[in-house]
Amino acid sequence: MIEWLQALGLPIDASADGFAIDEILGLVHWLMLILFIGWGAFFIYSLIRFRQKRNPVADHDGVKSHFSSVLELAVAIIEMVLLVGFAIPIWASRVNDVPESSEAVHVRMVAQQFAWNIHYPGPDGIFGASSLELIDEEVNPIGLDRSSPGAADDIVTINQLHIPVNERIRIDLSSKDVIHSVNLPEFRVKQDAVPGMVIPMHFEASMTTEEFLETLKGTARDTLPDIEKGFQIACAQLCGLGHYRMKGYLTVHDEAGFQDWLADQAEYLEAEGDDDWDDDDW
Amino acid sequence: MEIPYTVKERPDTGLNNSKLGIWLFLASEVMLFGGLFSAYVFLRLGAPEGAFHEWGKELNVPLATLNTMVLITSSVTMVMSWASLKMNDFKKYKLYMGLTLLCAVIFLIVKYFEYTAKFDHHLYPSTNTFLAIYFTLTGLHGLHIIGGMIVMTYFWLPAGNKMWHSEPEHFANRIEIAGLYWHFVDLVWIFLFPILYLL
Amino acid sequence: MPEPFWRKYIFSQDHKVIGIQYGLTALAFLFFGFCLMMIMRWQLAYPETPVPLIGEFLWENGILLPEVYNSLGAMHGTIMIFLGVVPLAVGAFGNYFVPLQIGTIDMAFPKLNMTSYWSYFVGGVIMVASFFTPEGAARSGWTSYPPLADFEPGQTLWLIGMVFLITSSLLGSINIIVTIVQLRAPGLTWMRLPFFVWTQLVTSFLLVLAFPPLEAAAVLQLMDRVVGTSFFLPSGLVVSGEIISATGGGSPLLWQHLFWFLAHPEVYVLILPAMGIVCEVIANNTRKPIWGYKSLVYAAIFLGFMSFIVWAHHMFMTGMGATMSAFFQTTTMIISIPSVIILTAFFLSLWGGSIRYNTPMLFALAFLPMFGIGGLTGLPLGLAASDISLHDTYYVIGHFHYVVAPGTIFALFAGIYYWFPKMTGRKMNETLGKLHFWPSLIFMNGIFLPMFIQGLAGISRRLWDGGAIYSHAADTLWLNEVMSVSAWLLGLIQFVFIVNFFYSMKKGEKAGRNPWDATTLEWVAPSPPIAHGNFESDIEVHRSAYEYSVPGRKRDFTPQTEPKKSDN
Amino acid sequence: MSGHDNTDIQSHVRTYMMVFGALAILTVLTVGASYLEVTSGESIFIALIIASVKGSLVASYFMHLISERAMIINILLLTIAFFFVLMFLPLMTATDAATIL
Ligand code: HEA
Ligand code: HEA
Ligand code: CUA
Ligand SMILES: [Cu+2]
Repeated sequence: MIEWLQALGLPIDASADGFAIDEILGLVHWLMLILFIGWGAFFIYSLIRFRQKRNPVADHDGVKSHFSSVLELAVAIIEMVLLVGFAIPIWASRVNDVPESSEAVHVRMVAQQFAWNIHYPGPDGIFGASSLELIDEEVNPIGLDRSSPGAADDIVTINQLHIPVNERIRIDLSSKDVIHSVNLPEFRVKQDAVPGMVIPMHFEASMTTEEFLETLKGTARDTLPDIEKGFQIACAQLCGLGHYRMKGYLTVHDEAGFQDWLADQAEYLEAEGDDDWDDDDW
Repeated sequence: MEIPYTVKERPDTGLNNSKLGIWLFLASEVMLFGGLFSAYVFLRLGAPEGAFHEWGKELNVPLATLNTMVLITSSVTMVMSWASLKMNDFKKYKLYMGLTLLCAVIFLIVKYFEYTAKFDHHLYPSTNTFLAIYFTLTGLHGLHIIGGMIVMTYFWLPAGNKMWHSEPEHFANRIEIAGLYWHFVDLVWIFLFPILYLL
Repeated sequence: MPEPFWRKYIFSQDHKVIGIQYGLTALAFLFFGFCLMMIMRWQLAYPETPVPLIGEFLWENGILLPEVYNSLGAMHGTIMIFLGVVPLAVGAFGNYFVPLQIGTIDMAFPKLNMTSYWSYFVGGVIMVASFFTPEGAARSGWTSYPPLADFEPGQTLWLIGMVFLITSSLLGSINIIVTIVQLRAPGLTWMRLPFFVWTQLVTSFLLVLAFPPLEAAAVLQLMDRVVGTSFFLPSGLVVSGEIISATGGGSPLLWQHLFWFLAHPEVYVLILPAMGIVCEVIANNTRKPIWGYKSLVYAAIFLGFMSFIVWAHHMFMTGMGATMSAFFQTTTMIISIPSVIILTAFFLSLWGGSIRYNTPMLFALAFLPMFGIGGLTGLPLGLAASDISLHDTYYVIGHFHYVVAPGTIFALFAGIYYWFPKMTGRKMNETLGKLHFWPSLIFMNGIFLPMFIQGLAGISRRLWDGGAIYSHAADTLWLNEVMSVSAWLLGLIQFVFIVNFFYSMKKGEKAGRNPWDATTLEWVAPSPPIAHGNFESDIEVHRSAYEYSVPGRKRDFTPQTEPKKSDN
Repeated sequence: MSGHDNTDIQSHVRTYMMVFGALAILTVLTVGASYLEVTSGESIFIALIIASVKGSLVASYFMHLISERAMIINILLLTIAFFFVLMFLPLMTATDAATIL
C-alpha cells in the first residue's frame, strides 16, 4: 500500500519503527487520491455536461440532494480515525517511550554550524561533563571536560554516527548555536535540535549499512562518490549559509562490527590521548 | 457626498464609525500587549526559581505607585472633560483636558527619573531577562502615552475650539474616542504595575 | 475646482485610486518576488554555474553565493506574502470592491486608508532597499527563526519593514471591518452580502487579531539585535567558537509561537479573499446562484475562528509532547472540514449551470483542483506522525505553493480579468487571456508537482544546491531542471498578461456598466465608477446577491437593486 | 452615547468619582498586599485579582462598556478569548517532552 509512494520517491525503510509512519503516510495518501479522483470526476463531468452550448439555460436550483453532507461527514470521520487510530498513538510512542540508558545504546548529539558532534559515554556508560570554556572548535568542539567523572573513556566523533543493528538507539539532541534538525530519511526520523533544550529521540535500525548498499544497486544513488559510507544525516532546518552542506554519516554495524568499532575508538583514544585533547589535566 | 454615520449612530448597529474603529484598534492593542505578556510569562517560567522576584526588587515601588495614582487621576480628568462637553461647558472641558495632559507629563517625568536611576546603576535591558521585558513593556507603554498626548494636545489647542464651535457633537465624539484610548493605556498600566513591580 | 494631480493620483483619499495604487504596487512586487525565485531556480537546476545575464554583474564568477541564496529565499517568501498577495487581495480588491459591493461611496476612513497604503509603500521600500545595504537582505527565511535571525546580517531592516507592513495591514483591516459593518446600503442585510465581502470581513478580523503578536515579536527581536537583550537566546551559546556574550535565559521557541500565531491565520488571509473572488466568478459564469450560500458563510467564519488554534502544527518537530500535539493535530483536522465544505459548495454550483468559459472563469475553475491538491497535501502534514517524514522538505513547499500559486494567484488573476472592465471601462483581450491561462496552468504544475516527489524522498528545503550533496536526493535530483525550466517558461508567459493588461487599458473592447450580466452592486455603477462617490444615485438593495436564472423572469439575472415588484 | 441630558451626565459624574475612589484604594491595597508574608503563588493570585478588578472598573465605567452595544461586547469577547489562547497555549507546549537547560 505504500509501494506507489516508494515508486514516487519515498526511500526504503531501514528502521523498525518506520512501518508505522509509512502506514499512516500510505493511508492518508490513499484517502487523498480517492477524494481527488472522486471530486475530479464530478468536476470534469460537470464542466462538459453543463457547458453553455449543451445547456443554454441554467437550472436555478441545481443539486437538490444532501449527499454532499454525507460525504463531508465521511471525510471528517476518516480523518478522525486516522488521527485517533494512528497519528496520536504513533506520536505518543515517539515522545513517551524514550528508553532508559540501560535499555538502549545511548548517545548525545550536539549540532553546530555545520556539523554533527556525537558523544558516546564509552565503556563505563557515563557521559562526562562538558563546559563552555573548554570548547575549542579544532580539538574539543563540545567542550568535554576529560577530568570530570566518567569522561576519560568518552568517545567524541564529528559527523560519524555508528550504531548496532536491531537495538534501540537513544539520542539526546541539542545544539550549540542555532536551530538545526536531524533528518534520517531512511529511518523516518526527524527532530529539531533547539539550543537551550535537550530533546531525546529514539529509533532502531533494521538493516545494516551493507544490506542497505545492496538495495541501492543500479540506482542513481549508487553512483555517488561517497555512497559506500552508507546512510546520511541531513539537516532539515535552515541554519545559515552552510545549511546545504551540513552532512553526517550513519553507519549501521552488526553487533560484532559495532563492538569492533568501539574497541578501535578506545584504542585510538589511548594512543592519541594527550595530543588529541589539548587538555593538560587529562 | 458625505460618508454616512461619521457622527450619528447607524440605527441597526447603534454605533458610529469611529466608535467601532477605535474599539477594533483597542482589540488589536490587547493582542499586542498579549504577545508581550505571553513573553513575560514564558521568560519568568524559564528563569531560575525566584529570579524574577529578585531582579524586580531593583525597581522603585513608591515612584511606580505614585505613577499609578497619576494615571488613574488622568483617566478621571479625561472622562470628566468628555462629560463637560456633554454638559455644554467648554471651559471646564479645557480645564480637565489640561489636567489630563499635565498628568501625562508628570507620568513621563517620573518615568524618566526611574529610567535614569536604573542606567546610573548600570542596569540595562541587556542585564537580565527581567529588565529586558521591563524596559520593553514600559517603553512601549510610554510610547503609547506620548501618542495619546499628541492627540490630546491637538484637541486642546485652538484647533479644538474651532471644531467645537462648528460641529459640537462630532467634537464630543472625538473626545470620547481619545478618552477610550487613554483609558486603555491606563488599563495596561494597571496590569503592568503589579506584574513588574510587585511580584 | 479640479483636484491637482498629486491629490488625485498620489495622495488620493478615494478608495478606488488607493485600490489601484495597491494593485499596481502589489503586482510589481509579485513580479519582483518571482524574479528572485527565477534566479534561485538557476542555482537549483545547475548548481555552481554562473547565472546567465545578470550573474556576472552581481557576484564573483557570476555564481550565486549560498548566503545570497538564503537572502533571495527569505525575501521571496516575505515579498510574495506580505508585499504581493495580501496587498493585492485585501489592499487592492478589498479596497476597490468592498465599498462598491456594499453600495456605498467610500471606505469609512479615507485618510486612514491613504495612510495604510503609504505605510505599506514605506515597508516595501525598506524591504527592497535592504538588498542594497552592505549587509544585504535578511537571510533567515521568511520565518526568521532565532537564534539564527538574531545573528545574521540584514535582519534589522527586515524587522523594521515588517513593523510598517503590520501597521498598514492593521489600519487597512480596521477600515474594512468598519466599512462593512457600518456603510452597507439600506436593505443590504448580512445574508444578502456577496460572499466576497464576507471573506474580506473574516480576513480583516484575522489581521486585526493575529498581526499584533507578530508585531510584539518583531519588537522583541529588534531589542535582541539592537539593544543586546536575549529574549530568544538561551544561555550558553557558542557560535563559530565564540561564546555569545548575551545574558541568555530566553527561548527560541517563544519566537516560533508568536510567529505562527500570526502566520497560520495569515495563510487563511491568503486564501479567503481568493475564495471570495472565485465565488463571484463562478456564480456569474454558471448563471446560477452559488450552492449553499449560508453554509459558505458559516464555514468561512468557522475557518477564521479555528485558524487561531492550530498554529503549532508548524512546530511538531520542536520537541512537542503527546498532549499538545494531540490537541493541535485535532484542531488541524477540524479546520480542514470548512475548507472541504467551501470547495464542495463551489463544485456543486457547477451542476445544472450554463457554464461560460471566459478567461476569468477558466482561472476560477483551475483554482478548484489546484487548491484541492494543495489542501489535500495539508492533511499528511497535519498528522504529526506523517509530518515526521515530510516536515521541512519540498513536500511542504509543494503543499503551500499549490494553495498560494496556482490557487490564490490564479484566483487573483480571475479577479483581475473579471473586474478589469469595472476599473477601466474596457475588457481585457480574451484570446490573449486564454494564451495566458493554458500555459500558466501547465507550467505551474510543472513547477510544483515534482516537489511532492522530492519531498517524499526527504530532500530538505532551503538548500543552496537543491540537495545535490545528499545521497537520498540523487534519484529525484533531475527534477530540479524540470521545475526550473517550467518556472522560467511560466515567467515568460506572464508577458502575455502584462501586454494584455496595458494594451487593454488603452485599446481594449469598450465595456458598458455590466458586461458580464452580473447581479451584485458594483455593476450598477458606471465603469469606471464616479470619483469620490461611485454611484449616480443612492443605492437601495432588494434581494440577495446571486439571483441568476430565476424561473419565470425575463432576464437570467436580477440585479440586487431591482425592486421586488418587478419580479416576473 | 447621544441623548444624554444633563441630569443623566450628573449622575455619571458621581459614578466616576466613586470609581476613582475605588481605584485609589485598590492601588494602596495591592501595594500593601505585596508586603504580606505569603507564597509567591498566592501573591501572584492576589495581585492579578486586584488588577483585574481595577481593570474591569476602568473598562466598565470610564470606557462605558457596561452600557455598550452588543457588537462591541462581542468583538471584545472574541479578543479576550484569543488573548487567553495566546497567553497560555505556548506555555503548555513548552512544558512537555524536552528538558529545558
Ligand atoms: C493559503 C495558504 C494555505 C492554506 C489554505 C493551507 C491549508 C492547510 N495547511 Fe498549510 N501551509 C501554508 C499555507 C497554507 N496552508 C504555508 C505557507 C506553509 C509553510 C510555511 C513555512 O514553513 O514556510 C504551510 C505549512 C503547513 C503545515 C506545516 C508543515 C511542516 O512544516 O511540517 C501543515 C501541518 O499541519 C499544514 C496543514 C494545512 C492544512 C491541514 C490545511 C487545510 O486547511 C487544507 C484543507 C483543504 C482541503 C482538505 C482540500 C479540500 C479539497 C477539495 C474539497 C477539493 C478537491 C478538488 C478537486 C478534485 C477538483 N500546512
Ligand atoms: C504567496 C506566496 C508565494 C507565492 C505566490 C510563491 C510563488 C512561487 N514560488 Fe515560492 N515561496 C513562498 C511563497 C510564495 N511563493 C514562501 C513563503 C517560501 C518559503 C521561503 C522560505 O524558505 O523562507 C517560498 C519558497 C519557494 C521555493 C523554495 C526555496 C527553498 O526552499 O530553497 C521555491 C522553489 O522553487 C519557490 C518557487 C516559487 C515559484 C516558481 C513561484 C511562482 O508560482 C511564481 C508565480 C508568480 C507569478 C505568476 C507572478 C505574476 C505577476 C505578474 C505577471 C505581474 C504583472 C505585473 C504587472 C501587470 C504590473 N518558492
Ligand atoms: Cu544545520 Cu541546517
Ligand atoms: Cu498552518
